[in-house]
Amino acid sequence: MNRDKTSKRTLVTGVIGEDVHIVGIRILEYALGEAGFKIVSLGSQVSQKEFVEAAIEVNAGAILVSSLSGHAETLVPGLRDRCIEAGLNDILLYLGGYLQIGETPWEETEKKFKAWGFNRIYPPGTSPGKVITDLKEDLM
Amino acid sequence: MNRDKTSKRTLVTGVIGEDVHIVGIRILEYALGEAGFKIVSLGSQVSQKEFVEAAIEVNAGAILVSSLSGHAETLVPGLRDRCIEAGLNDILLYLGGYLQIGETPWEETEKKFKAWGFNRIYPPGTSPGKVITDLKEDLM
Amino acid sequence: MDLRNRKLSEDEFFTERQEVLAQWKTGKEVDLDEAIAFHKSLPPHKVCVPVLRQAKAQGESYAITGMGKATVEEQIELLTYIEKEGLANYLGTTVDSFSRQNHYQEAEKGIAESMKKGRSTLNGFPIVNHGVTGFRRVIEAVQSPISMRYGAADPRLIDEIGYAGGHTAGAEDALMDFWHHHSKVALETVIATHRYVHRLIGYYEEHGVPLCASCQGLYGAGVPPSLPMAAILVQILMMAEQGVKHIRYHIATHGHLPQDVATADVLRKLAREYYARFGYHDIEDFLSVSFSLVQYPLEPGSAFAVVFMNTLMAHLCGAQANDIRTVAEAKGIPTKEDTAYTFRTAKFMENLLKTQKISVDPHDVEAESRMVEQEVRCIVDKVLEFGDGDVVVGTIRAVQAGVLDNPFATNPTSPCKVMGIKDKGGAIRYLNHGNLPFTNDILTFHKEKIEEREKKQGKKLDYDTLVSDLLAVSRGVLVE
Amino acid sequence: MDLRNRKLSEDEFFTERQEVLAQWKTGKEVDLDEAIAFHKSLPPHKVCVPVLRQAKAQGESYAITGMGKATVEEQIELLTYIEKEGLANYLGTTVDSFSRQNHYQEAEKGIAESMKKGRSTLNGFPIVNHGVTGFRRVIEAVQSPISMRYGAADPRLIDEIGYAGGHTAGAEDALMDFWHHHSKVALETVIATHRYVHRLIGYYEEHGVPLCASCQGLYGAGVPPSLPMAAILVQILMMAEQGVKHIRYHIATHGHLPQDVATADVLRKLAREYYARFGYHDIEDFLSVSFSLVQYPLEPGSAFAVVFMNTLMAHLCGAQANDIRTVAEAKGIPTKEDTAYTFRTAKFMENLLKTQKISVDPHDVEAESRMVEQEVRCIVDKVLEFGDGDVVVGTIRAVQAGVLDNPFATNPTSPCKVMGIKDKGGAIRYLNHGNLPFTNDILTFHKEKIEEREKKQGKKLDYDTLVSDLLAVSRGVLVE
Ligand code: B12
Ligand code: B12
Repeated sequence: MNRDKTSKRTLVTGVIGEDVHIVGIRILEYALGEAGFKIVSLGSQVSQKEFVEAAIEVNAGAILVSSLSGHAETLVPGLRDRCIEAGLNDILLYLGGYLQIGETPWEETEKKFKAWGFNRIYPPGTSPGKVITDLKEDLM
Repeated sequence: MNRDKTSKRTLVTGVIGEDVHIVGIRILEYALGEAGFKIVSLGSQVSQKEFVEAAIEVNAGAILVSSLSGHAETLVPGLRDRCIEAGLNDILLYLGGYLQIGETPWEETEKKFKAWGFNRIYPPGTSPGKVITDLKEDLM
Repeated sequence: MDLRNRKLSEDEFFTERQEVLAQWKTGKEVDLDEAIAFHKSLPPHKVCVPVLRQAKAQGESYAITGMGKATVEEQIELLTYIEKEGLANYLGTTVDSFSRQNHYQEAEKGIAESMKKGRSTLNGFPIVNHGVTGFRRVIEAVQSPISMRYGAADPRLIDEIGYAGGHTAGAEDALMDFWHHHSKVALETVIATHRYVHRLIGYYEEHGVPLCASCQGLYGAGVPPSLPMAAILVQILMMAEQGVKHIRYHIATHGHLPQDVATADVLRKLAREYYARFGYHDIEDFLSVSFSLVQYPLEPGSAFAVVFMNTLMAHLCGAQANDIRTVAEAKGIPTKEDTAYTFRTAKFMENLLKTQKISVDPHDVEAESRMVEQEVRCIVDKVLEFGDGDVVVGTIRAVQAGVLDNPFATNPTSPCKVMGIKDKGGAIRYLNHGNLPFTNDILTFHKEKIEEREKKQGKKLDYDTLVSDLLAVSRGVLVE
Repeated sequence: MDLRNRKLSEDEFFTERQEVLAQWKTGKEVDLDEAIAFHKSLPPHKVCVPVLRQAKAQGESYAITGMGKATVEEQIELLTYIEKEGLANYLGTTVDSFSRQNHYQEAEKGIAESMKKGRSTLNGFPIVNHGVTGFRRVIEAVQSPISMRYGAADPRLIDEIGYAGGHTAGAEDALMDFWHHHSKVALETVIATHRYVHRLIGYYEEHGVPLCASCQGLYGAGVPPSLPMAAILVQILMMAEQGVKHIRYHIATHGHLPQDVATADVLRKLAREYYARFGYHDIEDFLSVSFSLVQYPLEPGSAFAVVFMNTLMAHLCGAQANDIRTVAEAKGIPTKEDTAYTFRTAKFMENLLKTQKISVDPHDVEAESRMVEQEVRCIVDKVLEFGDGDVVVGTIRAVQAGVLDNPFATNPTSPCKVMGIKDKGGAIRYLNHGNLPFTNDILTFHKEKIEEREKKQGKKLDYDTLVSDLLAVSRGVLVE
């Protein structure tokens, strides 16, 4: 696939699964928009299929998945494979929110979700500035 | 020594060492008095010597030592020996208050002070009723 | 669908009911006559209405919060612990989010997985899956009443089973559920399912069983009080029509005490006025208060400050329920220790406060009351105008038109044109009033208040400021 | 000893001083000129008076509490931790109890033992033993001002070294020290040593160094507010005479907010009146508030409620300092984490409160104010009468006569005839007024208030009730 700079700066955002927490991702969308990214917002309760379809349609550089309900462990595995199947070989996958129930050390959580093919994982309280910096670096 | 019932029910009370915390022992004195004991109150900042002298003078059944300053570890060892030296062979020694600095498990504290010759040890929050019951039992 | 504000006939109700109970296998356990008899056998200390009444009589507010585990055993352990160690007077069943979406199959998987792992992997108690018999074991194990907590586009089966099981209060709130709990369900559908559950409550009431419904209108982050208040007022008219007799209003406060107290005062006053206007004469109301659900503090020092503020607000607002998040709110689903610990703190704060006559500056409260009352009247009058006097029809049109609106709706059909922001004292004002039908006086007031903060901060207030408002409490301040 | 309320001449002061500095080897480190120069080199954020002024200007109250470890290293670790993690604006040095009794030899042993064990075995920081150079290392390591906290019959060397080291506030309170901190020292002696330290402060003031003295009068468990207030008023006249210019009044409150607020109001008012009457025109005053030191709660849930109440009281009383005990108070000497945690909570509570205009019912406050003012006037007038206008002479006689009295004095010469008890609302009243020179109106008021509680509880109030009053807060209630 031939991806120009503009499409690389297009991001698909959404909240996965049955999850309705919308405030965090709205704030990120705003900050990312201000920082010059083009945002394709899918809102909340988005399925893996919808994320992938939207990413193909707009030729996105990254998919930003939010999950706060505590069900991420069952909701996100398989997303990377779907992307590969759909030919989105080098798309970035970011994941953030409240990623599991109970008190697991952050390093473990990060390791687990990275193994499922996510490039970066963000905990609650993430500053939008950090995400912008990371995206700029990863999309260079 | 020939000790009749009345003298057995006479108690010497006081706060040991440099310690000025007086409220706890005053409350106990009151409750013990109500329960029929005769109280000889030495007040606060009482030395080992003063405790023993008073106990001899009134032929007391027990000495109730209070210590809240956190210095009990250095203030109470030796009191049992002084009593024995003075011929108070079977006098009861009770100790209560905040017995040491820092968070040691209560069992350890209790063991330590019992080894120094105290018959009973009481933590903060002790109900006067408990002390009355124990005294009645021990003085039978 | 005939969507006017009229009471469902028994026929309509019982016809719809067959379909509802068929949604999951436990539906057949529900026997209304048996359930009514069961409720009548409950001692008053296990029933929400008398317990809330007692709180009102004593000028006290009881801590409430979400509580939900995957299995009956875990749920019993949790609730009895909170009762004993947290000195709770009022308990709750938080329903897991699969059940809220009616995905009972997935909830079933969650129960199995939780049993296997020996720890709950669901974020709440799957009421439907455990059925009437499951919940009866819970209500039998405790000494306090239990209220349901959830948000669902279709709460019909949850309520059928929940109430038959022995819950004595619920959380059926159509606008809240439409805006925040689903992204793909039409408002008409949500109103219809809620009409059903309100009718269910009405049925219990007709048979002498007091159940307490509740209503918050919308989740309050970034929203000035007139909007949730209008959303509450239109809905309590719908509830009352179906026969609901006991309603707990819930207000999400922002920590600016004059505004918070004004919200409570005006809401109670206008509710009485609207009940009277539409001929509902025997509604008993209660109030609960919680800090608006913004980002909560991660570290416990500030988390306790939030419990403190919540309790103070509840006291000052005259609430019967102090709806708090535990000190672990920002960390994840709280442990039973977190909840007990938090409850105990709130209980003791309340003990220290309950007999004290403290109040917010009455002039400040009056100034806030005057504004919020005007704003609410503008909105509700417009809703009723839209519906030619019918509140259901009017509400549906008003939501479409953004006359009832919300900045952070999950449902994409919502205009989401309004946005609130704090003024320099921490009261929340309209930065953007979208299509709210406000008078110029109102708009000027909000503009001036926002300008005051702009002047203080030396910059235009914008979306960035809003972000800082949403994070303020988690940083231990009211406004930055 | 010439015990009249007159300023010590420089001669008298410097003569006595030689003897004071000879009490322990570190005495020779003290060089007043050098110390004055050092104070002048301190930035304002390390000086108590400007920091308290800032609190006053911003309507804020800063958390303060005791902080003391055996070694300089431990003390630095403790204070810097509390500054950073506890967001403290105001620090303290709590002096260990050997030093308070001038047993510097034993304190020296404690330091050695603490070094050997690697943990502090002293209950405070031995100021004298560490000397000026030791404390200078502490004040250099922090960013906030440091106040001394202790009670000592003879605080002269502690103060000489403490102030020369860089403390900018202290705790020289003769009546408090006489009643509560020693059992065998005569009041005359205590007043004389305190006259010396007040004169020392006056000397610094004359040389342009602002130091803040403090005064509480007596430890407040079981004591209605008029008694500590009278004890404060007589003492600030002694302080002012020696040249003290900045005084922090400390009130120990009981949690009945109208009474607590009235105490603060009346104290500020009467202090101004008495200063004026005796011609002290340039005293700047501050206020701190703490919950009266009764039994504190062992479990953290209720301990946080106490922090909350303390903070609310400080706010309502308009105090600059929120004198709190950590949530581990009932457990033992707090760890640095306990203190930081507690401070952070108080800080965030204060953040949420500081801009809010809340107040206690003004009629209730007025009723309490009227009573406490009358009571205090009766006592202080009598004291002055006893001394033919001289407050020192009068105080000594008044203490003997029980016109200034205390229920829980350590010193056995004290009559200890008064006893307070809570009324049904939690305000504290005289159960026994001993020899306090009250009018019949006052006595009737207290009697009626006590009868109200007796009626409510259906039994006579007695010593048993008093015990329950002393334990109430530890059980998370105001009054049982
Ligand atoms: C507001 C809220 C709600 C509102 C949401 C309304 C709305 N319109 O969004 C309502 C009331 C509806 C709600 C419902 C529920 N909630 Co909720 N909710 C919260 C709360 C209080 C605040 C969330 C919030 O808005 N924060 C503010 C924003 C700005 O922060 P954020 O979303 O975390 O986003 C930041 C970061 O996480 C990160 N981030 C987030 N996503 C992404 C994605 C990417 C790619 C990146 C880079 C970064 C990133 O960046 C953001 C900026 O810092 C939190 C607790 C808390 N945080 O204090 C609980 C919380 C998230 N909810 C929780 C739960 C469990 C629920 C429920 C299931 C109810 C229940 N059983 O208790 C239901 C969910 C129903 C469903 N179907 O999803 C739990 C989650 C537990 C867990 N995961 O372990 C929490 C933590 C509360 C708790 N302690 O129990 N909730
Ligand atoms: C009031 C108080 C003071 C007052 C005392 C005034 C007075 N007239 O008594 C003042 C302000 C003067 C004071 C001073 C100090 N105090 Co102080 N004080 C307290 C406080 C807040 C309450 C004590 C109290 O009166 N409790 C109420 C009574 C009813 O309870 P009680 O005394 O514990 O007695 C009960 C039991 O312990 C038991 N009991 C006690 N004695 C005995 C004896 C017997 C025989 C029996 C059977 C039972 C028994 O029965 C009683 C009834 O339940 C406690 C903390 C707390 N508890 O909340 C700290 C506390 C006791 N103080 C403490 C300290 C360190 C000090 C100081 C050294 C200052 C400092 N460096 O911080 C100085 C001591 C100076 C000195 N020379 O002694 C520490 C002790 C730490 C430790 N031991 O580990 C405590 C725990 C505070 C803390 N967390 O740091 N204090």
